[in-house]
Amino acid sequence: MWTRLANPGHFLRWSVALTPWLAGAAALTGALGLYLAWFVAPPDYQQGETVRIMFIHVPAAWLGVFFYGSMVLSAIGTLVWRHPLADVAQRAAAPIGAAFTLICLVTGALWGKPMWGTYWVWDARLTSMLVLFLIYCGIIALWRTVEEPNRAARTVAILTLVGAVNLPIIKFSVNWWSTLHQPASILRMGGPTIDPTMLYPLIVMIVAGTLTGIALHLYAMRTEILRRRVRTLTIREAERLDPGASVMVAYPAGPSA
Amino acid sequence: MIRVFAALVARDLRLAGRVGGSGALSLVFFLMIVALVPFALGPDLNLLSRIGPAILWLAAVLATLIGLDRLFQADDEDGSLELMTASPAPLEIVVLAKVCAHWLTTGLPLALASPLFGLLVALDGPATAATALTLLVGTPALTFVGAVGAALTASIRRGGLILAVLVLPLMIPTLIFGVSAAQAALGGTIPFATPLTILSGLSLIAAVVGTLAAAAALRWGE
Amino acid sequence: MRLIVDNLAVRRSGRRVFAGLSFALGAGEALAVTGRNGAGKSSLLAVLAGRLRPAAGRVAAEGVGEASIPECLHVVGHRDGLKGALTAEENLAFAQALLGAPRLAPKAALERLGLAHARALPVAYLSAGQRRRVALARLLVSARPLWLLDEPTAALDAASQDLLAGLMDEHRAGGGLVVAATHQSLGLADARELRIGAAPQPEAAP
Amino acid sequence: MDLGTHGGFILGAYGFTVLTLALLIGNAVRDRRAQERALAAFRDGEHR
Repeated sequence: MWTRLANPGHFLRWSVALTPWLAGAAALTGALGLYLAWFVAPPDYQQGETVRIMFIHVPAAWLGVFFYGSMVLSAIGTLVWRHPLADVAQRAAAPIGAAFTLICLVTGALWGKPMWGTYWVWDARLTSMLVLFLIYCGIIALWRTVEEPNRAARTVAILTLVGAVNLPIIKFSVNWWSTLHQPASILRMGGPTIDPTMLYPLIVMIVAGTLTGIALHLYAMRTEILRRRVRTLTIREAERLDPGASVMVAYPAGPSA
Repeated sequence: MIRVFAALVARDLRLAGRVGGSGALSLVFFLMIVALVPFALGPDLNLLSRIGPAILWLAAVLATLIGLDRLFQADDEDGSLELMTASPAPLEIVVLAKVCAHWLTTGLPLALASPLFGLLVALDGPATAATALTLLVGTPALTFVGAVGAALTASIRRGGLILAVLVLPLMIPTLIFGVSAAQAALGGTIPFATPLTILSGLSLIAAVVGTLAAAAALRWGE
Repeated sequence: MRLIVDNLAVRRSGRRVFAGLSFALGAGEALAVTGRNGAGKSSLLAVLAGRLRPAAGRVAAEGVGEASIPECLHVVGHRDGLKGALTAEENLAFAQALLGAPRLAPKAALERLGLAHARALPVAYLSAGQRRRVALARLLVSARPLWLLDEPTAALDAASQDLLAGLMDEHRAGGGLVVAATHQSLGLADARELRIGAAPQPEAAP
Repeated sequence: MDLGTHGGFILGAYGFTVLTLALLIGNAVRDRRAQERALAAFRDGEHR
C-alpha cells in the first residue's frame, strides 16, 4: 500500500483530495484552540496574561523539530531508495520547518522580555532552537545553490543526516554549557507540572499546528512536483528545437575503412 | 590500502609545502583575529586573560575555515579526484587521508602556535598549556566537520561562503567543550578531565561521521 | 577482460545525451568513438569510467573477477589529474601508488614517452604537449586492461602521435582494450568505430 | 479582556505568527500559480 501511495501520480490524487479536509480540520481545531487559550485558560499566577504566548510558542517549537524529523526520514528515502517523492518531500519541508522555528524564536523572545526583562537569554532550549534555525538556513541555502534537482536532493540529504547526528550532540552540549554559565533563578518555560486548564488548550493548539503544517507540506510537495514537470517539459522543448541533438543514437560500425 | 593512504598524505603535504597555501595563511588569520580582539575590548589584561581561551578557540574555529573550500574542489577541477575514484582503495580512505593531511597543515600548526598567541592575551603557563592541549584534541573535530561541508560544496563555484554557513552550526559542540575544558583549567567548579574527555569523544565521532558523509557526498557528486 | 555495454542511455542534468547504445569489446580490441562536438563522446567515457550514472542500460565487465570497472581502467582526458607543483616523476609515482598493479617505474615510463629530461621539472612548467605526454605515461606505470582516452592526440605533435599509436598497439597485443574518443584518425589498426550522431529524423513532429 | 501591562508583547507574538503563516501560505499559493501557469503555457502550445 505504501509503495502505491508513494507513487507520484497516486500521491497527486490522494493529496489533492486530502488537503482541503486537512486545512478545514486545522482551521476548526485552530479556532477551538485559540478560544480555549484566550477565554478558558486562566492567567498564570506567576506569569499573568503573558502565558498566552506559550500556546503558540510550544506548538511552533514542536513543529520545527517535527519537520526536521520528517526531513531526516525523507533524506533516508532519497539516499537508500532513491525515491523521487522523498526528494520532493524534503525540499518542501525545509522552508516550512524554518518558518515555524523562526516563530518559536520570536515568540520566545517576546515572552522573555516581560518575564526575564530581556528579549533574549541564552537559555538551553532557546539556544538549541537557534542552532536548529541556523541549520535550516544552511539547508535552504544549499537547495538554492545546487541547480540540478537530483543532485541537490542527494547533497541536501547528506547534510540533513549529518545535522541529525549532530543535533542531539548540540542539544546535549548546549544544556551542559547553560548549566555551567547560568544562575539557577531563571523561570522554566512550561515545566513538567502544568495545570490541566492550560494543558488541554496547549494540546489542541499543538494538534491544530501539526494539521496546518501537514496541509502546507502536502500543498508545497504538489507544487514541487509541478515544478519538476515544468523543468522536464522545458528541457524537452529545448531538445526539440535543437534537431541535431534531439535524437542522438550511436552507430556501432564495423572495422573502419 | 595503507600504501594509498600514505601516498595521499605525502602528496598533500608536499603540495602544501610547495604552494605554501592555506596552512600559513590560516595561521596568519588566526594571529589577526587574536590581535583584533584587544582593539575591540580594550587592553585590559585581566579581562583578556579571563576570556583568553575563548578568544583562541573562536579564532581557531574561524581559521579552520580558511582553505577548507579547496580541500576537494581543487582535485575535482583538475581531474585528480577522478583518478582517486579509480583507486582500488575505497573513497573513505582517500577522504581520511586528505583530511589528515589538511589537519597536519592547518589544525596542528594552530594548536602548536597557540601558546605563542596566548602571550598576547596574557594567559599564564597552565592556562596556555591547557588551551594548547584542548586545541590539539579538538581541532580534528573541526577539520572533519569542515570536510563534510567541503565535499558537499566541491562542485559549487564560489562555495566558500555557503561552506561556512553549513558547517559553523555543526562546530558549536566542539567550541563549547573546547572552551569549557580550557576554562576549567583556569580554575572552576568542574574538573579539567570531564570536558576534555567529551572533546576527544567529539573528535572521534566527527572522524567517523565526517569521513563517511564526505565520501558519500563525493561519490554522489554526479 | 571483456567490456559489455547494453542499451545504454545517458542524461546530463535531465538533458538527453544519447540512447540505445549497445556494443561489446573483447580482449585486444579497440573502439574509436567519433561524432561532432557535444555529441556525447565525453559523456560515454564518463559513464564507462563510472563517474556518471546512466539513465538506463548497463555497463559490465567480464573476466576481471571481483574488481569493479573503475579499478580496471585508466582514464586520460581533458582534465589530466596532474598537479602543477609536483614534478613529472612525483605525479607518476603518486598515480602508481594510488592505482596499484605497478608496471614500469615512473622514470622508465617517462623515458618511453621521450620525457626523460623533464622528469624533475614541476609539471606547471611543461608545455601542453609535454603535459599530455606525462598524463599518457600514467598508462604505463600501472597495468590496467582498459584504457579510456578522451582526445588523446590533442596537443601532441606527429612524432608523439606515432608513439601513442605504438603504445596502444602494444597494449592491445597484450590483451588490453582501448576506447578512444577522437576527432582524427589515431592510427589504430583495425579499430571498430562508434559514431555518435543524429539519427535520421523519423517524421516531422506534429 | 484585560491583557495587563504586557499586552503589546502578547499581541506582538500572535501578530508575528499570523504574519509569518500568511507569508508562508501566500508564497506557497503564488509559487503554485506560477508553476501552473508555466504548465498551462506548455499545454496550450505557446512554445511551439
